[in-house]
Amino acid sequence: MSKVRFGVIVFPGSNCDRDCYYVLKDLLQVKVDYIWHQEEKPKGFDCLILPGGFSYGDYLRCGAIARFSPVMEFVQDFAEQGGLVLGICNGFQILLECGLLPGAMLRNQGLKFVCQFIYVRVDNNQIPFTGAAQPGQVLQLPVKHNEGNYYVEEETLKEMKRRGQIVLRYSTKEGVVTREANPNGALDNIAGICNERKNVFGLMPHPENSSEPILGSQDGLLIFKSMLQYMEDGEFRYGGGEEFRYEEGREDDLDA
Amino acid sequence: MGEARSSGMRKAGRMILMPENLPPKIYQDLGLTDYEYERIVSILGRQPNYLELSMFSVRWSEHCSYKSSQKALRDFPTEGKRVIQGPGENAGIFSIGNGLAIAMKIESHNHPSAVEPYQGAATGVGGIIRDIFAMGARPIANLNSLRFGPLDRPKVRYLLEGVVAGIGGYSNCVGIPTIGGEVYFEDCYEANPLVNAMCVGLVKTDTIIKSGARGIGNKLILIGSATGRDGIHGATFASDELDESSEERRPSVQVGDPFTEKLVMEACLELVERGLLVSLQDLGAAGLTSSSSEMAAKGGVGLEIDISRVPLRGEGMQPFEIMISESQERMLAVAEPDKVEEITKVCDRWGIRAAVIGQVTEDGILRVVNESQTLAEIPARALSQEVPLRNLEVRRPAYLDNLHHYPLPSLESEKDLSQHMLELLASPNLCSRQWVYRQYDQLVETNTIGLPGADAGVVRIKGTHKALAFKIDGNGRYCYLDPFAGGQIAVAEAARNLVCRGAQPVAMTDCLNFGNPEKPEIYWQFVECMRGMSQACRVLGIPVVSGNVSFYNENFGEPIYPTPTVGMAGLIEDMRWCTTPEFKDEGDLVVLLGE
Amino acid sequence: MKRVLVYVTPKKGILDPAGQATQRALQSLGYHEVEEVKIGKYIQLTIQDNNFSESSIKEMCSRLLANPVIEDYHYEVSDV
Amino acid sequence: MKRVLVYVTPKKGILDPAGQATQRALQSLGYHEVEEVKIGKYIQLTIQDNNFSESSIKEMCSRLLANPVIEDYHYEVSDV
Ligand SMILES: Nc1ncnc2c1ncn2[C@@H]1O[C@H](COP(=O)(O)OP(=O)(O)O)[C@@H](O)[C@H]1O
Repeated sequence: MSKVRFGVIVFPGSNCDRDCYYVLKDLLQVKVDYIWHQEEKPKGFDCLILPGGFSYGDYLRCGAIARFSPVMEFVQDFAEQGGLVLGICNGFQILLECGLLPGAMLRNQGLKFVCQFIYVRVDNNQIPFTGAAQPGQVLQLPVKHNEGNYYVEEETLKEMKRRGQIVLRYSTKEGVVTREANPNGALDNIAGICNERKNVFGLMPHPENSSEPILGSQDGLLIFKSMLQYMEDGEFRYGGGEEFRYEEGREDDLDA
Repeated sequence: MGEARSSGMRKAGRMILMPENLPPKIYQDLGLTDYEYERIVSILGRQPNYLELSMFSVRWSEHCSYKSSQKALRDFPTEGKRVIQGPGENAGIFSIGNGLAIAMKIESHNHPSAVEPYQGAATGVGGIIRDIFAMGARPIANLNSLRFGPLDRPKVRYLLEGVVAGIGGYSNCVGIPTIGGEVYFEDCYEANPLVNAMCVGLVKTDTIIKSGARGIGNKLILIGSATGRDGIHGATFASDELDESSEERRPSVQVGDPFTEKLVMEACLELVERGLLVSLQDLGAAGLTSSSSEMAAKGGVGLEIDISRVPLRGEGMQPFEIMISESQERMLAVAEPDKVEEITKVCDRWGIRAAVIGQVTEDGILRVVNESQTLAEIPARALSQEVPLRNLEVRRPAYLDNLHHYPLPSLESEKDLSQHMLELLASPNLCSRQWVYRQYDQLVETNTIGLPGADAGVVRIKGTHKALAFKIDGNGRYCYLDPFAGGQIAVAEAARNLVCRGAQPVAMTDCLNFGNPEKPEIYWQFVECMRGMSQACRVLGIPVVSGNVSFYNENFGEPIYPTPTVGMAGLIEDMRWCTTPEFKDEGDLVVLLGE
Repeated sequence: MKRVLVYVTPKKGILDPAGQATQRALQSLGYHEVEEVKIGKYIQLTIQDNNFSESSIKEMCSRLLANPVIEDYHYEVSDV
Repeated sequence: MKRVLVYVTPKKGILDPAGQATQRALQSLGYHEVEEVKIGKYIQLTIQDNNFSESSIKEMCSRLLANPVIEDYHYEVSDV
């Protein structure tokens, strides 16, 4: 059994915590424990997951209250020391609110909660969370959210692109980034981003809800497997360079 | 036992039980009949005071007491080899083997949804979820059945949008997948939409908890939100004397708080799992009055509630307001005194309130006190179970004769046929429902192996090979034309939908939406529907484990179509046997079964 | 042009879960002085002068912008 | 007691999907005079006098009540 130990943080109102736990423990059979939001100094974790759900009911703004949970200082330190932090949906929103990732979430363009399977294209497979993917690989994952309309200032976006921080984008099944493939109006079809250092990753789709064939897709497993593989390899063999060159991916003119 | 009152105190307290100078016939304003009032006087052996009268009026309301439907409901077959809990508890329970069982129930929230669609539907979902975890079961799926007027009216669109968003808003936040439902549009529902919510939960057979209070001296604990003036009905404070406050202070529309529900649910499931509770009950219609009298009556004990210990949200709340408030996201539990500390700790950890508000007593009396002052004393059993049942008249409605001779327009040419086909496919009653279920989280809990869009939703049971299919069905039009056959069809259709998923139908719950039962024609529809459903259940061997009745679905005297909703569960012994509707391969044979 | 500012607030006695959660969050951030938080909507309308009427504003508020069953509203008009 | 009214509005240039949808809804209800709608939050704080300070209010706003990436805020203080 792998030595890698995952921690799934439980905020009041998290509801995909159990799902993440199940995937890691029962499907991947790795060590995993819950971390209670009030814990200030959890010990012995190699990767942290901020799960989906509705922390604090998503009242005020998604993730706004959760980011002040006592455990979040630990998460910040952990990330600063290079530890892997994955934020899924509400977890992603929390990472945005606390500044570990750039940008913010607006309400879905359609103003409705959207639950459906979509496709995302892996635009950067050089980070610890997508290392198991082929360049440009298309994953079928579900989204389910009210506020997944990613926004960031233009300047920052340019920087993020230059550094390869745009990791997943909504696309067609064939991997073409089109307006129709975008379920929520997110800027540039962005579905997942990482920080400069590539050790903090947030995505709106739910890999934990699509990790078994019987659930319609097991593409989500790739995210968890990548993290595991990265940890087991024990070295940072990804995304070192300053300038990131995206593979030539097809893209309809989104501004048209 | 330590805190049982001395008889001296009780006598002193009783002084204030003397009726205040209540205006004559105030009970009528509270919705009680002359006969019911006489019964109350004879039960108490004296005149009731205002608090007691309020408690009787809400507990003996149709909604809580089933006084018009109880007799007819006895017709349902409720027994079967899998049935662990039939109707009468917060939810019905049936066994699925492996030491596991399923709790399920439907509830209507029609009227609140007509007034405030988002919150009405949301609080309906909240209520049914509490019914499920009140049994110690973890909710694993939600379904809903909706009826609206024709979609070309803006008001109807507003209702539809609000209801769907409210259902999603609540279940998504609590984290329960919504795996199925149905929605139909028809004139008769225009002003009176139907919103029926169903929830199912998974429970280990040895941790099922029930509502009957037990153990003299055990503590009564109120868990969850503070009590406000929510849902206190206008009719309840019609008298001049008692109505010092403005209507504004008494909102009867409730706002749901799914975040608190999620915390209350997790806390309660943890308390049950750790064996810290003796009994558990949710607070729904008629609030503390209803839940405490049920808990006492079922356990054959009395309960004493000290209203000064109930955490309040509203300022200056009257005792009767506290006793009948329908504030959401609250649960009532009984526990041994030495477990209270542990219970408080668990609730604290989840960030919710747990207040000891009273205790179990020997005398079978539901006693409401304010510190040392007794405010009400009512035999719990009488309040909970001795409502005078109504004998309602039945009369076959005249409209049936006309309808049965209705000339059906005939289809003429082939061209007509394809035109009609297109019209049918485009009809709001047949087109894709994706617009609806896309707003529901269908996937949380990673068990949904049959998504909405096919005949029934399917969830697998982790740790076993089993899966369960659930379906909710009803057809008001059929029932309007022939309530007996319509009732049969509703049951049969749900069963067929389950079979199409490879599931064996094993248990049913229902929600009976009808007009005003005091009209003999409506009551006839009700009785006939029931007969049809019961017969179908018998023939198919499907027991009814729980249900709900919603009467008075009318608008300016125009009743809705009789609309029973059937929620059914089917067991799939091996999830690999679960089938899907689509044609699979070219060249496969297509076979039509049946006549 | 007229600028209309509409303030929509939860009615008295109606549960305001967002306000409650925010108040608790402020408390736990150390702002113990915060006694109560209520969260409502702040809507800015820009309206053509020639068709402006107070009665339409009231209508818009009660029909769409606020839900009178659970919310109160008030508004202010100014020229821009 | 102090009453602090906080107004949180979408930053200039930031998409306001709810505002746009409301504008369209008002138009379709026949209020063609409505040129623009912006929807923000209206937060009422009740604060104890003795611990009141403007700098804490600013902090509360920028740390929690508004998200500076997408929102602006302003506030008003009064006595109650
Ligand atoms: N209100 C709803 N909530 C969730 N799912 C719904 C709802 N209405 C319809 N559905 C789903 O849409 C699909 C088609 O609905 P319907 O036409 O009513 O099914 P059927 O013809 O099998 O009775 C079903 O899978 C059903 O579960």
